[in-house]
Amino acid sequence: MANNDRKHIVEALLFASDFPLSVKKISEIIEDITEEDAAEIVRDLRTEYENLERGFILRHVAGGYEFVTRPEFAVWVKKLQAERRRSRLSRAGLEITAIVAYRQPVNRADIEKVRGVDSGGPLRTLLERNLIKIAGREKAPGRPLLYKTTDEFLRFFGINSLSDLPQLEEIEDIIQHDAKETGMAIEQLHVAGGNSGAEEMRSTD
Amino acid sequence: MANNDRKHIVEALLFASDFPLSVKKISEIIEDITEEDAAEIVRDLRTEYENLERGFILRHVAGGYEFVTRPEFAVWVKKLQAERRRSRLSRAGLEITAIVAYRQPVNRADIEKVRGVDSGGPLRTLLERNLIKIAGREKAPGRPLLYKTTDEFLRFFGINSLSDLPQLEEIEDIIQHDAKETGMAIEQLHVAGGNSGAEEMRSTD
Amino acid sequence: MSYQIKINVFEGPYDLLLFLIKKGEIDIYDIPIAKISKEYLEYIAIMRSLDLEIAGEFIVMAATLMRIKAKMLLPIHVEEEEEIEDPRRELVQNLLEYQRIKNAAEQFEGFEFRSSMHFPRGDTVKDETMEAQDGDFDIQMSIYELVVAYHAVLQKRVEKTYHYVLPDPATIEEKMEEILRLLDVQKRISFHQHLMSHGERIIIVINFLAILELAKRKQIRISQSQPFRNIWIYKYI
Repeated sequence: MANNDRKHIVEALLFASDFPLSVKKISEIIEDITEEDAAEIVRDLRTEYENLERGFILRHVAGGYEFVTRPEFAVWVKKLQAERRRSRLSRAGLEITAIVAYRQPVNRADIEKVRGVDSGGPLRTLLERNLIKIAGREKAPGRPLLYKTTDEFLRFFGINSLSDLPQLEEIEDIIQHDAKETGMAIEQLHVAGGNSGAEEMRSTD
Repeated sequence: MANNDRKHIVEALLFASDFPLSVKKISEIIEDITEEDAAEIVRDLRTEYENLERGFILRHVAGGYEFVTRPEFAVWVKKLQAERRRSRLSRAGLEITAIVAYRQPVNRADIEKVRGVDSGGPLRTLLERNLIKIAGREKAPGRPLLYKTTDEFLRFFGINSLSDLPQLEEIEDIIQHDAKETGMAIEQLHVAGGNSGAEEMRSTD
Repeated sequence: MSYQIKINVFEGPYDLLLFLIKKGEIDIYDIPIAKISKEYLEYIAIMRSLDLEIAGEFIVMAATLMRIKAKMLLPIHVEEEEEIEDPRRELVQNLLEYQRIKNAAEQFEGFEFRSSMHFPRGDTVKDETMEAQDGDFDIQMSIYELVVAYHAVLQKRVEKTYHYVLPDPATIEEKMEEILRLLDVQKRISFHQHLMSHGERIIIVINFLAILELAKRKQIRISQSQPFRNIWIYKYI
């Protein structure tokens, strides 16, 4: 293995790893390099990235090495990540959105009755994100506020109208299917030895 | 902002993002560059990484760009990520994905008509893996749900856009396609059933 | 000594038929139905003798083949100008369509393999659940996730009832009022979702009785577009 190849394999490993990679781990994965080799390669890479002034550097942390973006660029990276975070709903948020979507207009007590837990916090977040809105008060004791979904809700989930929401029973068939494959469901078959006739047949060793 | 800085900010963003970044998105995050600037920078970076032969390259996929490891190094990266290897799609999954990709938007009944079998199980797997999505209803009696492919579908198969899919007609004439593998199935069944005459037979390894 | 033999799984009747066609080097546009039917049935018989599970669609196809065979045996009275349709026509079209998709699926498998050689940056997928949610690039979540969340939350309620044995104090009158109140603010109520999704059996019973009573008093209208479809409750106008 050429030196340059080794270096680039180490680079690929560092890039794809979920955690800071130790030189020990690197030498375990690439069989023909020692821990010392790995240490040298990583040191070289580190200096190289430092001098190249690219978008990211190799950082020595927690007994290992990992690629991180350059601190100077943090302001842009944060912008990217903030947007990304906004793009997901929490479990609670998703549950409440589902209850409002399917039972609207619905009051907070009913949402909490279905979920079995206090839902004030996530409800506020959903209002702030404009996925649900207040749609008047219920004509009932205490006149509780009623919640409905918004147009932003439709956009967020990529549908045109509330009538496009799948009915539970419509997709229950899919939800309850175990992901088992259809067709003739036999992959392997044990055949007792003795019946031959096959010209090219190797027994298991 | 110096040109080199811009390039390295883009590089940092591409590195930090966990989904393919479009040039539009890049130009939104870095305020003083246009989409055209972003496109040019990304093109340059791509050529650069291709030529540098580093551990990773910039891939054009799902309408955006993302850093991924070089395929030559997959064998080592796989060793590193042994525990989180993604599972391959089943044949049923691949068939349904293909039907949705070419016929979208398409309803479940039509998918099952093409395949000739119930497809609830693999459909569920594809929805869960976010390779296909529910996208409204058909304006037809019963208003069945319609399915479409997602951006994740493009990324999973390494395709940039749906227009890059091969034409269905192009592959029509492979009808005399190799029956070798399937052929074995029947031969082996005959053996299993007591008959013989299989010309070629594999034992499991 | 024992042999372990790998058997390929046929995805469905079309898959099996295409295999038989290829194996017999048959012209797909002129399928000898008698021959193919015989082989198809033999195959099913073998599967059966091996106690393999046979999906219903395979049996339906066997019947279709028999029907086509019978039609082809019938003497044909050719009327003037009348175009006679080949009884195999639809089957052949379906087979060709399936073959097209099968070929495409094989290509997709190639794409998948090639793409799986590329690994994205680490630390992006911490666990399974994250991975499943990873695709929404356009700040969008899937509607499937929403329905599944709703389904799960209702399931949880059903499970809970095994722990609490509190009879609900609700009366039929209260439930009747509740239904009418809901109909003040919305056009219709889904029978399954609003009324039958309460975990406690007693509540379901009370709800059901309340609906019957309201219907009797002509305060609500109940409608269902098709058997087994959702039942909707409307205000009686």
